[in-house]
Amino acid sequence: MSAVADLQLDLEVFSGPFDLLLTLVLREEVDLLEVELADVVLAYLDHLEARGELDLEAATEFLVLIAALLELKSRLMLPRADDDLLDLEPAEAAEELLARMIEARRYRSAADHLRGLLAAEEGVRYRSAPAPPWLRRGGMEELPEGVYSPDRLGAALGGLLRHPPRVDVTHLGQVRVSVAERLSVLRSLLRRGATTFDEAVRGADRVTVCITLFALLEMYKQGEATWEQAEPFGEIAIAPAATPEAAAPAGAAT
Amino acid sequence: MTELARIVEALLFLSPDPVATEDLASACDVWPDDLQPVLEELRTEFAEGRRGLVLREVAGGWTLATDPVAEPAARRLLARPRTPPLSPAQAETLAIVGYLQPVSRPEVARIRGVASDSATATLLERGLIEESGRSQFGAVLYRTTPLFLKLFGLGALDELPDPGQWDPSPEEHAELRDRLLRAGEARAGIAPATTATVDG
Amino acid sequence: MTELARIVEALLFLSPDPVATEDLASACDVWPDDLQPVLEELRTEFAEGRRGLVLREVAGGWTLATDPVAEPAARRLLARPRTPPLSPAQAETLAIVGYLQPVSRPEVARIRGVASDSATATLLERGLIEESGRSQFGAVLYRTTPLFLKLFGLGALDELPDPGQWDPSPEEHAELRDRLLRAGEARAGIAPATTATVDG
Repeated sequence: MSAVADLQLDLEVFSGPFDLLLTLVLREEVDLLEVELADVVLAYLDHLEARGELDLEAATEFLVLIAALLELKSRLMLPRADDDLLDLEPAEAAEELLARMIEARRYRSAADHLRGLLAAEEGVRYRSAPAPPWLRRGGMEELPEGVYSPDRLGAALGGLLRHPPRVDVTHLGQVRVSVAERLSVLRSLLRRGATTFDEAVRGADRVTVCITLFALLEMYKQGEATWEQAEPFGEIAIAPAATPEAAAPAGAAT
Repeated sequence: MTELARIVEALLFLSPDPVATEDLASACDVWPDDLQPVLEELRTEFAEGRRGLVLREVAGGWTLATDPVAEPAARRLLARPRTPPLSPAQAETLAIVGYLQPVSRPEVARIRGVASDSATATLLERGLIEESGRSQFGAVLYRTTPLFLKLFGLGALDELPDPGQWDPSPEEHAELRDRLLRAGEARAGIAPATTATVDG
Repeated sequence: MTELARIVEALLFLSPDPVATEDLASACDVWPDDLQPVLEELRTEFAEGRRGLVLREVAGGWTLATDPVAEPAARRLLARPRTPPLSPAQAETLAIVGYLQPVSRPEVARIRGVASDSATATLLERGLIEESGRSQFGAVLYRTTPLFLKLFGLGALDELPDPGQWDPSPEEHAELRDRLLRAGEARAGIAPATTATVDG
């Protein structure tokens, strides 16, 4: 946690180092739904600019962590936190969204019902008065001895001695890919001529897609490649910046 | 009035909280079954509209409460205000805690789609919900209190109606799904389904 | 019962102190003279020996009180300090006071990671803990009471169970207080060098 640990955030719901935010989110002490992850990314870009150099290892780490947070947040926004919602078909996505809408609506209606109950109790008052003096005297002698177990106190104390577990993010996605790796994939593709982003990430998981995009940014910055996208969400065409050699016909036929 | 009925009336007057039948019985040194006719007698005596007081069964016990007929006068006599109404956010949070307890704050936020911290804080302060341990991740869990049942006139939590009754009808459900599917397909249509041609 | 009598009954039920005739009248929005027949009606209704409650005219005005017939039962029901199950917050707070006494409120909060005012208030109210002077910094200190020992069946404080069997890291040998404070701070996410503010 070198460069990433240096990243200081000043967000609406949190200010402090990025890795602490991660810790608090995993412990449910900061509500991820309230964290603007886009702001975290912007802060990271500022941070990079200030450092003036790209540490590929740190960049990979940040991408993995932010991708994990994004995934976690998207899961939180869908009904069942444990389900694998990564590759939802539109029909499934619609079902999930529908379930979520129905759930929210259910409790909004239940809330109306509760407010109705409370309104119906309007004018019902209960007595609240101290006990009369004759009732307040005595008592101690009639108390049952040992109604509570001292073990309860020992167990409570044991719980209070517990340190939080070290935060384990492996279940959110292991670092299986690095920016360096994706750079070499892009370079080898480009040696055969122009290509597309889809080609570069065919069959890849979400984290790999993120990191490939980052690698591409880096190549563009270094002048190794140019890229173009004709329309939003459209195909990203990638071309080698230098004069391309004639495309070798030996490539795989798609 | 029988002596037992007189004693029970006095106990209900003195007790700050609703008293369960068993507790009344053991205080009176009788079997709970012996108390049934007495409770019936008092229920008739304090039936709605008869007196200034009403016998109510709330929060798992018996208690005396005032009839709303006295509310304007009570407001003039006592400085103490009645429970203020709930805001929509508070009511939604309370409904989720009521039905799903024990439930954590992030879970409430997930269902409501917005953070519910100030609503939760208000409900805690008003004593309608309370902490109930921690989730496996260490988030505080909440549950409703006996005061919630008392103020909402509920005998027990299972008197809350089945929330499924507010779900959409099958027709509404189908229509909603269609609308969502159309939106989903429109979105999916943007993603390249086929291999795109590469322009040179 | 007339509506006015019902209202007056409810007012006398709600009011912890005797209410003067004039105050009853103005709360009911009638002249004091109009109240006389109503008070007579109620005096007959709540005459001694008739019900569990008795209407009394005392120096300050009118008040409802319980009939002595109910005293033994009321003592059985209410005259003992209540011993409902301890909530997790109460058990934690009581464990901290039990093992570390005297201990200050800020220390309890640091160990538990949350302000523990309502748990502390309940334990004070039930007589399980009491104030025990002030720390050198002026914070209120708490200790357990003889009632605490009795309710936990302990002869003396040194009979509290050794927390070793519940200790997650028994190999540590620092003082219990220091270990609790460090664990509390670690759970609160307070790393020594960083300053993080979490807006809950």
